[in-house]
Amino acid sequence: MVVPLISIILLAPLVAFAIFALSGIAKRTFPRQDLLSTAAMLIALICSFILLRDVVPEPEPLAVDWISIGEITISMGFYLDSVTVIMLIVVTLVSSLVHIFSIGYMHGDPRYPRFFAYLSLFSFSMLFLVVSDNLLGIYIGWELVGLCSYLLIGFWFEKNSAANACKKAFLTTRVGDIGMFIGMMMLFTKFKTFSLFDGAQDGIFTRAAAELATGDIVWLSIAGILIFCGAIGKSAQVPLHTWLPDAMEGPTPVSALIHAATMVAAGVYLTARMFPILTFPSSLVIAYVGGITAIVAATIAIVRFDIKRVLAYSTVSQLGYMMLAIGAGSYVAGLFHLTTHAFFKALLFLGSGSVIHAFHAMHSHSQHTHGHDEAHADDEAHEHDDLSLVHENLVHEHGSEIPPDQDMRNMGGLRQKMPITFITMLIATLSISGVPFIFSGFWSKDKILAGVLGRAMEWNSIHHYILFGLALCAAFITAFYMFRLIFMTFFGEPRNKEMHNMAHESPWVMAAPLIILAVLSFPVVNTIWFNKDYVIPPKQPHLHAPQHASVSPDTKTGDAKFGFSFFGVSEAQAADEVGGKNGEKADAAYYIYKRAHNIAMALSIFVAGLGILLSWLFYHRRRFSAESVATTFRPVYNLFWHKYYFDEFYDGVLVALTVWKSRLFARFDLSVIDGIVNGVGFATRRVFAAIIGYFDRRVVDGIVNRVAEVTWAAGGRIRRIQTGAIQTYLFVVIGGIVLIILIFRAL
Amino acid sequence: MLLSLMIFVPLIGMIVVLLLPRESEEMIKRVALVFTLVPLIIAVYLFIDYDRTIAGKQFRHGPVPWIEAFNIQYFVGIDGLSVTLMLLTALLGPICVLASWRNIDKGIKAYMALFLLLETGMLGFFAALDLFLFFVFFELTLLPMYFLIGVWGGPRREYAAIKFFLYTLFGSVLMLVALIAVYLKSGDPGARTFEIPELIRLASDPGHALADSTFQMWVFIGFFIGFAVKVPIFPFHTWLPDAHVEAPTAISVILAGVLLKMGTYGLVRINMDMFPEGMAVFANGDGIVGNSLAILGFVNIVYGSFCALAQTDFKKLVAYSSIGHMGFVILGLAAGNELGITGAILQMFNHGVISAMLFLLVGVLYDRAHHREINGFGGLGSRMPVYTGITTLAFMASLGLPGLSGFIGEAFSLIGAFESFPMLTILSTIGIVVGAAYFLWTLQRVFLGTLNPKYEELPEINGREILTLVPLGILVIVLGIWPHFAIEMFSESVVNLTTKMSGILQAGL
Amino acid sequence: MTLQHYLVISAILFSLGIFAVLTRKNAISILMGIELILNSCNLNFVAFSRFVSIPDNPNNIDGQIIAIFGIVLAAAEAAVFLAIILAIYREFGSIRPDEVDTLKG
Amino acid sequence: MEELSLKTFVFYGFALITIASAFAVVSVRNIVHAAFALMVTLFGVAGLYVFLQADFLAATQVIVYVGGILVLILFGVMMTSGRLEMRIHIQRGQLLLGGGISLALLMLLLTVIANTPKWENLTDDGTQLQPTTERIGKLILDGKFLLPFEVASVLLLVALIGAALISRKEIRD
Repeated sequence: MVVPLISIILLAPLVAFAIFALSGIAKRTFPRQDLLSTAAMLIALICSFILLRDVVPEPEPLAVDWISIGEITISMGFYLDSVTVIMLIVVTLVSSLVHIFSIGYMHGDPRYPRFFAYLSLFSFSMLFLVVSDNLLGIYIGWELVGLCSYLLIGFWFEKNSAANACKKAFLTTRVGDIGMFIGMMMLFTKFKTFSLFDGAQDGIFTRAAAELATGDIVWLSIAGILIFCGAIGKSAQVPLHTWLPDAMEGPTPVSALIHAATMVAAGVYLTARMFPILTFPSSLVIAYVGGITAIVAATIAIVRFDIKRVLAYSTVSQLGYMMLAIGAGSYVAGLFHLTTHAFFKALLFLGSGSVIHAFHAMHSHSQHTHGHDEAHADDEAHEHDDLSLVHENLVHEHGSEIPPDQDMRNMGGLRQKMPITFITMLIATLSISGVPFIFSGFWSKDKILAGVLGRAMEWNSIHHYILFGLALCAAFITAFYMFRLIFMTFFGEPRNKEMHNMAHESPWVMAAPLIILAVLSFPVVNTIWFNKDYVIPPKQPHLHAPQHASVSPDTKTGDAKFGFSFFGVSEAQAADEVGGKNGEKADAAYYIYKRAHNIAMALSIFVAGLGILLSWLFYHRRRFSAESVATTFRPVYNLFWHKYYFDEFYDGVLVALTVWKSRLFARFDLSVIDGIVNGVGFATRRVFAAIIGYFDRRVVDGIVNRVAEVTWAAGGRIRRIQTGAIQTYLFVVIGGIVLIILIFRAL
Repeated sequence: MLLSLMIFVPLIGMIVVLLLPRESEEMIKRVALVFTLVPLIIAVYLFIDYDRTIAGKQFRHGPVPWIEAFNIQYFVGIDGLSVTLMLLTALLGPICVLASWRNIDKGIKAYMALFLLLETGMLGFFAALDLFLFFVFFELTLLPMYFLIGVWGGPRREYAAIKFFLYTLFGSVLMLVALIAVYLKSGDPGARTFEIPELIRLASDPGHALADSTFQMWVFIGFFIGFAVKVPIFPFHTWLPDAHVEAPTAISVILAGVLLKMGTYGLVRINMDMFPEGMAVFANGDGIVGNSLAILGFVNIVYGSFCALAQTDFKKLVAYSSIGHMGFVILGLAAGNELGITGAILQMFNHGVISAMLFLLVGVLYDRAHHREINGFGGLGSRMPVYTGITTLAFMASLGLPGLSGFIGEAFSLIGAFESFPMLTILSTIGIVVGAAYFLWTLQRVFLGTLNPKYEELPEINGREILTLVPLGILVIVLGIWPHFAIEMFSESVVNLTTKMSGILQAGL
Repeated sequence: MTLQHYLVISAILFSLGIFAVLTRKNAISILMGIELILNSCNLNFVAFSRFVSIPDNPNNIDGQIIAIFGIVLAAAEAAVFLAIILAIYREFGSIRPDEVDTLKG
Repeated sequence: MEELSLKTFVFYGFALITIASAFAVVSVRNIVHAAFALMVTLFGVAGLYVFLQADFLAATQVIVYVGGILVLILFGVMMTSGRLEMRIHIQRGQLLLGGGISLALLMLLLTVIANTPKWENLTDDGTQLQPTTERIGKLILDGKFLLPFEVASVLLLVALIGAALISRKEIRD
């Protein structure tokens, strides 16, 4: 049953795309591409749910030989463990909902069918990536989703900003992919296979465990970090995160599907897949990159006004969270957060899409043009906006690129106008902010914090304490900026009356996916992650704790200090971290994690509350002025506003350097290499002549010229013999014969 | 016999074309099309009928004595590598005839006749089993190419054609010297031979004069420079951009698709197979000399890519990208292991297909807009969606997107090379990023953004042009998904080569 | 009458023919000179045929037959020559060979 | 020295006529006279053929040369000059040069004839040959000269057509 199901899941969207491509070649667009693609996705969704039944935690890969040359055999195949199936469901579910949402959102676009075809292609690629059992397969899916991302970001390619953004996205991720490719080359050279899992032959994990049992982990660490480079690019981690906010130039459903829920999470998925070969150094690098990303992106998000950019930076930040979890060894926590985040972030994006759509409708009425691509700043709209005053000079630099229908300074008070959007987005915001117990985000985030703190306490590692601090900070900032978004958009007085009046609730095709996703933002999927029979974190044979790490015996009684445990959850989670079953309290680590969990939960609830409170004070009650804070901490504010100057650095240094280098090479090619070639002729004629010019002219040229002159003169004379009179010729002929005979007789 | 028939059918076609009156242009084109389709059919048959399980030459014809005084024979036969490249040649034949259907405005008769002669030269080159015959076919391609560029080319056609001619001739002379040296060393007077399989056997026979490693090194250099000009390998590459820019579309396609492969094919067939000892000197990974082949590959990749990034002429960009892509072939060959050589050969074939597509696409645009300045376009994506789609496919294949054929060759070459030359390979990956950069940048400047008002009425790609592109597009996709159907053709030959190479390298250590 | 008699006659005829060909300023006179040359050749053939006996075939007359062919040749040559002269005369208005020098270098 | 028989006398007479008339051919200034002198030469040669026992050839010589070619020449004279007394111009220098070369050639030939031992003392034994006509006919039509004969006939045909084509008046469009 597994193979046919997986084939259907993969083929359905591929066929939908193929129909579009073939009809395009034939120059006849298939009429109902939207329904075709959506249906394909729904079929895949249903099949994914059926697959849930057949799955075991550690299956055999289903592989076929792809290439064999001599002794090298490269196989391609599927590996379907529980994590894969959960990913399949997440992808197909979000994708289906986005398809449905797009039917409403993209309605009337001139390239409406193409949009759905691209979505289908993306879904196929993403699913292929998820189910692949080997690095090469993952890489193929990896690049294909990159292509789809490119195509979809540049969907409205008439906008120069979109054209730039899609190129930037592709190239930035490519830089990371090269790292991943080098890592793959290292692994392949060592292990002669791309397969991760044991099938017909041993996979990388087994071989790595066998060959590196002696403890040479430096090499493996480098390979691990290189592979993680791919994830840095794709999941928009620092320093390659700059493409993701720009990617918001794409249509909003794309942002929801690709740049929030699925593709960017592929990096996390990849890192999780590589979990068994992560060593302590590579884990630490991953954790630090994740932690720094979480805090950097969150701080940038505070000062954005474009609703989509806020969400984009939020995504980057949350992805950092997941990376942090995996780097800290919390496999389940990272993937758990991936799934919960996929739902509530997709919801947030679709909600923002709903808002933009409402404004967009107004634009298309009032300006009769394609509404999404108004690049010019609507200055009048900003005039009465007190929040914008302080940024006025800055707005000209960066804010001016915000389309007015995405600018939060044009919004406000939308909660009566768009109740469904408001409520669903509020649920998602509560979830992402980590409001306790009834929202899924709380549980996953809590699990990450607990995992990091637990690792810190278990190993007594200063690194992990720092990481925990970063994560906690990020949690606080997240709660703050997310509620800032909600308050600015849905509460208060409408700041732009005209736009406000035109706003309306979205049609049901758009509202329904919002509602479904809102339901999924409650902890309905959590149970699967808590089922120890279902999700088994892989072992990390190469992860050796640092020397000083030890479990001190006195921590056994740790949980007495924080004597609360919510619904017994902390016990379950602690057991989860040490790999035991519910209720087993076998070793010291269990107590450490239990204690860590309690601390983490308390702290996370505290920071979330603090963040929301501050946000409320700043943006709803106006007790404090954001502007004055910004003015007071001007340098810090500037740093955030300019996104830590990453873009400036890349554009000003790296891109410029590359272009300069290419010009240099091209000029080198034209002037030097070609110059040498042309110069060979030139040299013999001129340069050589300058050196031995005299000789050349007098002797060589002289001989040549003399010969030519003699020939010329001789020709001039000899031609007179050619009188044209045949008798002359006869004279010569007969005289010649006589002469010759005479000569021969004389001899 | 079938093989000989395939080689000489275009020649018969040339004679038929020459017998037709100059005025009946449609007839000439149809005849040329038919006579290029016949080799294609035979090539497909050979491809299917080829026995993939053995490495030796198949479908032999000959040896038939030709010039008996020097023991020169007519002897043809193919292995998996040849048949793959012959299929490529035979496929590009009719495509190029179709691509020349409308845009050759003068002397169509001479053009088609020369083109058919060229095809015979190319097919014969890939099949020749006699070293002299091999050389004759190699040179046979030169003359038609010279005229095709020099007569039907762009404004600076004479310069380009002469440059191409002289460059190649320069390489040929060295090759000829090496060829004669090999002949003279092959045995006592009277027992000398030009037969390639026999020479390969002698060269690997320890104690034979041909197996001497110093001799092999010098002969290797001679042949290498001859082929390097064709490939082209830095610094012998500057004829390529000029020739491409000036040549008519179909000739660019042949030039990039097949002629460059003649260089790399020669490297595999002669330099690697016949002179493994010489090869080992330059690819044993020991010092500058031992790394020189890989360094050349690396320089080609990075240099070609960066040069391409700076171009504003569409065709020149594609030409420089060819230089970059051929670098992967050199790198893969230098690696000398299964994956490297397989990758190199795949890259040869794939580059033939992809660059052919790219040049055809440039030609389509040039026929409409009459210029190739990348910055002079803009926003064509909304005006010509199908054309944009196909171009995107070709670009993506060329920049090595997995799932399309370009990736496999590139990836395998790199992976193979990584084993032998890790640092150089890592540096070479810069080429991949830059490759993506110039293609995407071009895509943006030509197709994205707002539509240039000059081109609001630009007609969409027509059926004939699509017909030329579709077979190549299918190959790109099929080879990307299931490369094994090409790999299995030559995997046995590759294993042979690698066994030989690794034996020598081990002995050297 | 020895062979040498005939050969001397033939040689004289030949020289006279050559003289005519070289010196005459009229194409028809040249033609006559050529006829003289041809006759001298024919005479030679016949004379050799008569005097130089072939051992196993004393009655060999091959030389005569060659002479007949020579006459045939002469007839053909005369016809074509005159035709050419006529054509030249129409074109140049003269049959003086030194006036017909279009091929002058 | 041989005896001066009638036969010898007649032979020398023919030889003298032939040479003298040939000399006239190249020396007289009136072209029509030259033509007539040529006729005498041709008759003389025919007579020499008779001495060489070539009866058929002698007859052919008279019929073809005198009856055909000579008439053709006279036609040529008529058609090119329009009158029969066409003067022959001779330049002095050319005459001397041509005479010199011819004389040298003659001397050369005579030396060759005199100095070739093989040709010495081959006398006419006076044997009577059978009439040659039948043998010639057989050799030409049924012997080894069949192919040359056919080729010669084709040559004549070609010459005929060629002459007709060249000499006809060009039709200008």
